[in-house]
Amino acid sequence: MSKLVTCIVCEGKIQVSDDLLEGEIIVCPDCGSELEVVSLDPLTLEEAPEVQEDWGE
Amino acid sequence: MSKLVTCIVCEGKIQVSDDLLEGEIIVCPDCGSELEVVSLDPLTLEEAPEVQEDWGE
Amino acid sequence: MYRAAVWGASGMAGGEVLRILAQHPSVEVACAVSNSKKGQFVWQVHPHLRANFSNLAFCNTDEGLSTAADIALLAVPHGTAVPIIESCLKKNMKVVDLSADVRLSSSKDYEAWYGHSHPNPELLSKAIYGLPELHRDDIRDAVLVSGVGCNASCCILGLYPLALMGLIEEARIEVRVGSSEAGASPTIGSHHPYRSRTLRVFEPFRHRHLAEILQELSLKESAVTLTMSAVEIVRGVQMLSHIRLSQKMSERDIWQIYRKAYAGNPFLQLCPAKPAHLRFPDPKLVTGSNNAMTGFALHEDGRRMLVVTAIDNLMKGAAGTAVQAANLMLGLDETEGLTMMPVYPV
Amino acid sequence: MYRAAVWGASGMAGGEVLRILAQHPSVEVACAVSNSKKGQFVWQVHPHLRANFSNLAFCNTDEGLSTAADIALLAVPHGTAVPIIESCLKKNMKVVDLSADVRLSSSKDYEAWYGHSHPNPELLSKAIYGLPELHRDDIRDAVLVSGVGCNASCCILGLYPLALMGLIEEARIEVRVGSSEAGASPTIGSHHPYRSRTLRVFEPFRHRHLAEILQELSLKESAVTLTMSAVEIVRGVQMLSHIRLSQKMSERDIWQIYRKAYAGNPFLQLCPAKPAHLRFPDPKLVTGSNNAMTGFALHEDGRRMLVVTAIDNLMKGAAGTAVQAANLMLGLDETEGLTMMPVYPV
Amino acid sequence: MYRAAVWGASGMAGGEVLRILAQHPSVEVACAVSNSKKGQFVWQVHPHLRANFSNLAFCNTDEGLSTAADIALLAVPHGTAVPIIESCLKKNMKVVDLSADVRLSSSKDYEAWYGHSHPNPELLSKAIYGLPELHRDDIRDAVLVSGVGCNASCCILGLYPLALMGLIEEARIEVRVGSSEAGASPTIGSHHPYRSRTLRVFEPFRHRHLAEILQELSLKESAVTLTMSAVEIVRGVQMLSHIRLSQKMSERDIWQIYRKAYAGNPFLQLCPAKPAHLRFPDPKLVTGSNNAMTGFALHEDGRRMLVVTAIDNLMKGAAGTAVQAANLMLGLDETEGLTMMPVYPV
Amino acid sequence: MYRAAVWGASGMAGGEVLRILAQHPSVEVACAVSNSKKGQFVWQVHPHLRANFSNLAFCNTDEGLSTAADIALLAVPHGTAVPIIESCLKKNMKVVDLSADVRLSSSKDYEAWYGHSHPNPELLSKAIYGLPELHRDDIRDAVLVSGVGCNASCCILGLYPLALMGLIEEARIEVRVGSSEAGASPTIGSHHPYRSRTLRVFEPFRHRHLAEILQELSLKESAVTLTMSAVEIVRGVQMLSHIRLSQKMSERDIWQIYRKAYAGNPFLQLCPAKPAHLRFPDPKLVTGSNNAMTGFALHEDGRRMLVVTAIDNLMKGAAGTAVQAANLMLGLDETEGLTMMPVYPV
Ligand SMILES: NC(=O)c1ccc[n+]([C@@H]2O[C@H](COP(=O)([O-])OP(=O)(O)OC[C@H]3O[C@@H](n4cnc5c(N)ncnc54)[C@H](OP(=O)(O)O)[C@@H]3O)[C@@H](O)[C@H]2O)c1
Ligand SMILES: NC(=O)c1ccc[n+]([C@@H]2O[C@H](COP(=O)([O-])OP(=O)(O)OC[C@H]3O[C@@H](n4cnc5c(N)ncnc54)[C@H](OP(=O)(O)O)[C@@H]3O)[C@@H](O)[C@H]2O)c1
Ligand SMILES: NC(=O)c1ccc[n+]([C@@H]2O[C@H](COP(=O)([O-])OP(=O)(O)OC[C@H]3O[C@@H](n4cnc5c(N)ncnc54)[C@H](OP(=O)(O)O)[C@@H]3O)[C@@H](O)[C@H]2O)c1
Ligand SMILES: NC(=O)c1ccc[n+]([C@@H]2O[C@H](COP(=O)([O-])OP(=O)(O)OC[C@H]3O[C@@H](n4cnc5c(N)ncnc54)[C@H](OP(=O)(O)O)[C@@H]3O)[C@@H](O)[C@H]2O)c1
Ligand SMILES: [Zn+2]
Ligand SMILES: [Zn+2]
Repeated sequence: MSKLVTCIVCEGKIQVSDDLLEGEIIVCPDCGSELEVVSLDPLTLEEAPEVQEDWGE
Repeated sequence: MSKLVTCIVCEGKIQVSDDLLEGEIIVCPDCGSELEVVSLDPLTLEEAPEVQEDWGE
Repeated sequence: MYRAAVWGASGMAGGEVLRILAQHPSVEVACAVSNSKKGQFVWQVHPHLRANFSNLAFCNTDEGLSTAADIALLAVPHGTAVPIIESCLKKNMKVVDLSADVRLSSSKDYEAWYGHSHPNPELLSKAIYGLPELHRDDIRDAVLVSGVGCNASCCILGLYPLALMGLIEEARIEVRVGSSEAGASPTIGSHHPYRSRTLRVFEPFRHRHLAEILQELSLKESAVTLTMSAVEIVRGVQMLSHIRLSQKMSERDIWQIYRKAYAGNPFLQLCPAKPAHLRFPDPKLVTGSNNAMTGFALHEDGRRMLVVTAIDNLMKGAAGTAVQAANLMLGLDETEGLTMMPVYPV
Repeated sequence: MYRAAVWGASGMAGGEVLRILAQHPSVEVACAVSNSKKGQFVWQVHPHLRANFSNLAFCNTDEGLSTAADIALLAVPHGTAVPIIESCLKKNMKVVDLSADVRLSSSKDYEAWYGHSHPNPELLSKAIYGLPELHRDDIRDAVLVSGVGCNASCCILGLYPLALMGLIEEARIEVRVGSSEAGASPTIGSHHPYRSRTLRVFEPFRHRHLAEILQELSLKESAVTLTMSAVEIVRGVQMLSHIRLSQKMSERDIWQIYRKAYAGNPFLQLCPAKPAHLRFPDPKLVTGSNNAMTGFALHEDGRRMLVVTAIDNLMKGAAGTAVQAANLMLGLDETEGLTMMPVYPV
Repeated sequence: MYRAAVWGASGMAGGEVLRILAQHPSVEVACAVSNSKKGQFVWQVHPHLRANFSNLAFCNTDEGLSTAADIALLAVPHGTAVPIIESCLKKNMKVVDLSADVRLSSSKDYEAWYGHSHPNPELLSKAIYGLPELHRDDIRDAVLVSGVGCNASCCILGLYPLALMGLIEEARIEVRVGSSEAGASPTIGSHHPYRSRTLRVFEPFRHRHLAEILQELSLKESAVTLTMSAVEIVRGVQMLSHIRLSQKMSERDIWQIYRKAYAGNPFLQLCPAKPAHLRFPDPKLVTGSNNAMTGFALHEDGRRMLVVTAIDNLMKGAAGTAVQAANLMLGLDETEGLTMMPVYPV
Repeated sequence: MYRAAVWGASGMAGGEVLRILAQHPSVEVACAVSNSKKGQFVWQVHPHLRANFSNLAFCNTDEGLSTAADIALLAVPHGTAVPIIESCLKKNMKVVDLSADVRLSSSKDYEAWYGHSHPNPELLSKAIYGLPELHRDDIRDAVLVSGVGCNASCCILGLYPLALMGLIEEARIEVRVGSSEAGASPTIGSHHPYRSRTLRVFEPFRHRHLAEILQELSLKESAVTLTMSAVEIVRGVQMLSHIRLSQKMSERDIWQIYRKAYAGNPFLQLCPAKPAHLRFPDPKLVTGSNNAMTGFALHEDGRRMLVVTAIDNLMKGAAGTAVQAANLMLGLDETEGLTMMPVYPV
């Protein structure tokens, strides 16, 4: 019910469910990048723009 | 090789060796008081004056 | 392995529940509920837990309610726990509610202290106040146990030996608290430039936790004031109680009273009287542990007394005591998962 | 320009005297005495003063005594001031002694609190307790004035309005202190890993400063306890006094009493009752200034009262009050050189 | 007496402008503008200013614009200053704008660093970068002066002597900042439990203030990285610059270069090389003052160098420098109102 | 149950060894050696350990040497370990020496960095540098293992993946340290008023720990500077390394390099790249645990890189790593007794 995809930032393995949807955002548990599924066939990921909480100064 | 004596401050039990000496200082592990053995027969303890490290202000 | 559902898992107390359960030998996390963080990994909110929960994500209320679990630990804000308690009980989960929703046994008291009537007073009569040191046996048999107020538990643990003997004629209680007590959400009062190194006296005479203290110690409000100050620590509560005893006592008597009351309570520790700098406990000494330390001094007049107690508010004052209660409810040894050493100095 | 000899100039309070005099419009530093640092530049010990005293070096006792000056400010340890006082008076200098050597007017009290008889009891009858708020006129005419205990002055300033009216039946005083109070020499208790973030209760019922408090407020010891805690600040003293009033009062009455007592005292400030978070003063609000802030709350029973006062121990609690007294002794305006703003937040 | 309108008066930098003006001998506060606090007394937001501004209330934008004033000091957020500048200039007020709105002289640079085109590029060519140490004469004649980035001013003051000589081949700059830098509004990052004792590296290579640094030091971005860390202080900025010099230098040379560059700048101080613990400045040494301290060490290879500079971000990094510029614009002595001593230790 | 003799047991690192062993499943404390505290209970010096060692008293050197033990852990000052090592080895105890006495393998290096020749160079060739992440197999077979410098281990753990690949052309290393690093004895530098909130740059270019770093990473001194700063924490070391890579790299490459190097090392953790505020590790996240966290960022030019590593100096930087090595030497699982969770926030 789940498969592995490779993170485009760190090449870590991401477990995703089989019913992945186009436009879905997945998070790489290794590097934390948010990746958008821009196409399913072939599976293509893009880094999603980051929405930041205010941790700077 | 050890016996129990009763602390005069807190009534806690203090384990002391059998060869306790007059003038010896023992410390109660419960209340921390330093007790001087002022006589052995009968066993008589007195609170020893405290030497303080500098923890106040 | 028992399974625990953790509610309010994105919060300060909820994070501490997770920190404990990460190494609990007999209880594992069934789900971590947070509506605002749903879908995020737990480590995105609690980065110190990443090695332990690398793939656990927060779920929302619906998912939480449909996850099988033996017990639910609710670390949600006061006033929001009752519906969750009701749902969990219906699903035959046991519940420990860290909020104040079921701490008072009298609905009249609840109304007096919280300013509105209780939404489900039946729960109040069913719930046990979750301090094992006072209600160990009742907790073992309970399905619903309240958590404890962090300030309240500090005060109760320090004073119950005297209260049991009817010795408290008057108590002027000072409580000093760290910033984690107020939870994970920023406010103007928690803003670092203002909160840092503050000595902020924010309640002169009373605080909601006083209700629990009076209930558990069987004291009258007219005999007690509770002054609260925020100080420069993150974790930690310290109580200083200036007591007027109802009768003249000797130091030896007081030792016996505390020793007897604390016997058999694995997390309660009495401070030595000497050396003097160790007589009163500093919260620094219990950081990260489930310990509660108490020290006292009796005035030479035999009637005035100072009692000081220190706990880590997130542990013995919240998550630690909650897990301790959960252990009892699940038939486990009370200390399971709670024997971590204090970290000192820090 | 008057000339002031600063003794104990390498210490914590002495450094603060120098910081004040660096910008005093009418008083300049004649010499800075330190035997252990003799010959070193003042800025090697007090690097923050480098721009102001780029070439001033510490001198030793002999050099200090042979330097012409109008007034001597002694920031030397308790027990070492008397011979210096004697020498300075002989040379017709006026003297403000920050130590505790001449704070008590009764040699009997001195012996009781300090454990040995006073080496020169005549000085005790000559010296004025150097709190201008209580002894302004006497200070103007004095040649010998004591400084104030930092904890004592905080307590006295907060309580004298009530004491003057005979309203204090009982006072349980909590004092919280910063680390600069203990001076410039390291001890195990001031070692950062242990001192940092401590909540160290180091005196349960009394402290030497209590002698001054009782003397200045005309209170009996049986009515007062003084509990001392070290907390995570460097500068600052905060007093919380839990008072039992001798008669029922209204809030309005208390306002009048404080307002009247504080009138004409340029450094005393009353806190507003609202907003609630400003009711009690935080030492953060007076850091670096000579201000003393006081706030209070009256319990609804009209008998219990909480008074809170905050000062900067090095300023109003030591060097600031000493210079204020020196100003009066030299016929200057009391506030000269002392109007610096508090630095907040810091 | 000149009159200054203070905008953003409820904020962190605005509060510091008020703290300075409270004792400025030649400039008084005409109005304190805050829309969100309009009608409240200034001391309700800045309780440390109560004795100085007991009756001053915040006014709103309209009231601010209709209050007569010689100069306006704007401590408003980046992106909101331009319309206020325009209105004030139209009313013939001079303006010092502490925000970043007119710090860059090139509109192209502005667009590159701030991500959108500047709303009024004419202002950029009119405005002088408000660091008197670099642009004293231009500021005297200006009607519009920018304030300085706190991190930027710390870096520029520490490095301009080397930059003027073309000596900086590469600079790896570390900046450590206190929590007051981020202003008066709480965020998750300023929440005390998380902000307290943090060592939070929040920018690895650049920060918007780098734009000002490059502009003022005439450096290329490829030669400079700027790493930012939040540390446990409230006030203070410290720069550590690891420099690769473009040619081999001797320590003597460096001393001459700094001495010459700093001459005539009343707030710039060079640290001694010995004793070693005073070689590099700690922000602790400048707290509450307008001082900037710089120390350096040259590696034995003559090419590697460490330069450290410390300021109080609210003073020399914001309000202090702004008032210094205002003094120049009003024809006053540059140091008026700015000679307060640092408070140390604190 | 194995038995460990703890030397320097009254000190900061020795106390942490005891804190770990208090709950170690397979190793117990045979004796706690301290000459200055001989006869005192361990809890009089380490009050947080009272519940665990209620009756254990310190013994002196002679008693220590005559106590049977499987392994000795020496937390004694640099320069005092060699004779203890010799005696223990003679008695067939294994030894882990936390001091710097046997960290360098070359006696020439030792002389260069420590300024005098080594008293027993044979020990240097026998001893293994006690970082399991680099020398796991050798440690398993060793009878003598050195502990690690706290700063050194932080730097080595953060950089060895790059060093192994020969990627470090230049490293400018910043290390920030807490006050517990300097041990349990007060000094003027550790005096709270001065140490508190300091940003004290105490070494511009090198520090003795650099010797270990160069040795373990096979780097040349000319390529590395090490700048040391004391900051306001008690526990914790943080390294920031500004690296110039010897060749252009992609972020993906760096991930692979670190992932591969860290695989199989139970205490090493890589930070996520996102969210940005978690990219670089704060020592707050590892307090009280044996974890080492590393995060990095690669500049867009592919040559500049920032690596940040955080550890608790008393755990992974001293006692934790020492026990980890001892576990290996005793044939135990490397992680035994070392899996305690970090305490966060604190
Ligand atoms: N902090 C302490 O020291 C301490 C001590 C003793 C007891 N407690 C008790 O523990 C509880 C939590 O305190 P805290 O300090 O951890 O607060 P907190 O940090 O603010 O956390 C509150 C948690 O509750 C969740 N929550 C908020 N609104 C909710 C709602 N309407 N329904 C369900 N969940 C909701 C939040 O998550 P989402 O918004 O993401 O859902 C968050 O996870 C409180 O009842 C407090 O009295 C705290
Ligand atoms: N710190 C406060 O908040 C505070 C507040 C109120 C009052 N005070 C009083 O101010 C005085 C100084 O306190 P401190 O905190 O500044 O202490 P400190 O930092 O220890 O300084 C003591 C000073 O006295 C000098 N000194 C030591 N022994 C001396 C001797 N036998 N004769 C002459 N000078 C000697 C020392 O200089 P050398 O050894 O170099 O000569 C040093 O300059 C004390 O009496 C204290 O009670 C302090
Ligand atoms: N903090 C520092 O260390 C520092 C250093 C150098 C420069 N600065 C600069 O100083 C400025 C203020 O910074 P701060 O730290 O003081 O921030 P702050 O504490 O957040 O204060 C901002 C002030 O601006 C006002 N304000 C907000 N939105 C406004 C708007 N749209 N129009 C007019 N006024 C508005 C606020 O008042 P109301 O919302 O009540 O109107 C508040 O008084 C910034 O531009 C900053 O870059 C600050
Ligand atoms: N603190 C850290 O973060 C850290 C990190 C890594 C490594 N280390 C290393 O661990 C060792 C101890 O450091 P520490 O910070 O714990 O120092 P510490 O707090 O000063 O403790 C030193 C200990 O050594 C004992 N000692 C002193 N002189 C001795 C002698 N001549 N012979 C035998 N024992 C002696 C002391 O006890 P008695 O005087 O009572 O006998 C004390 O227990 C040092 O070698 C240090 O480099 C420390
Ligand atoms: Zn990834
Ligand atoms: Zn006892």
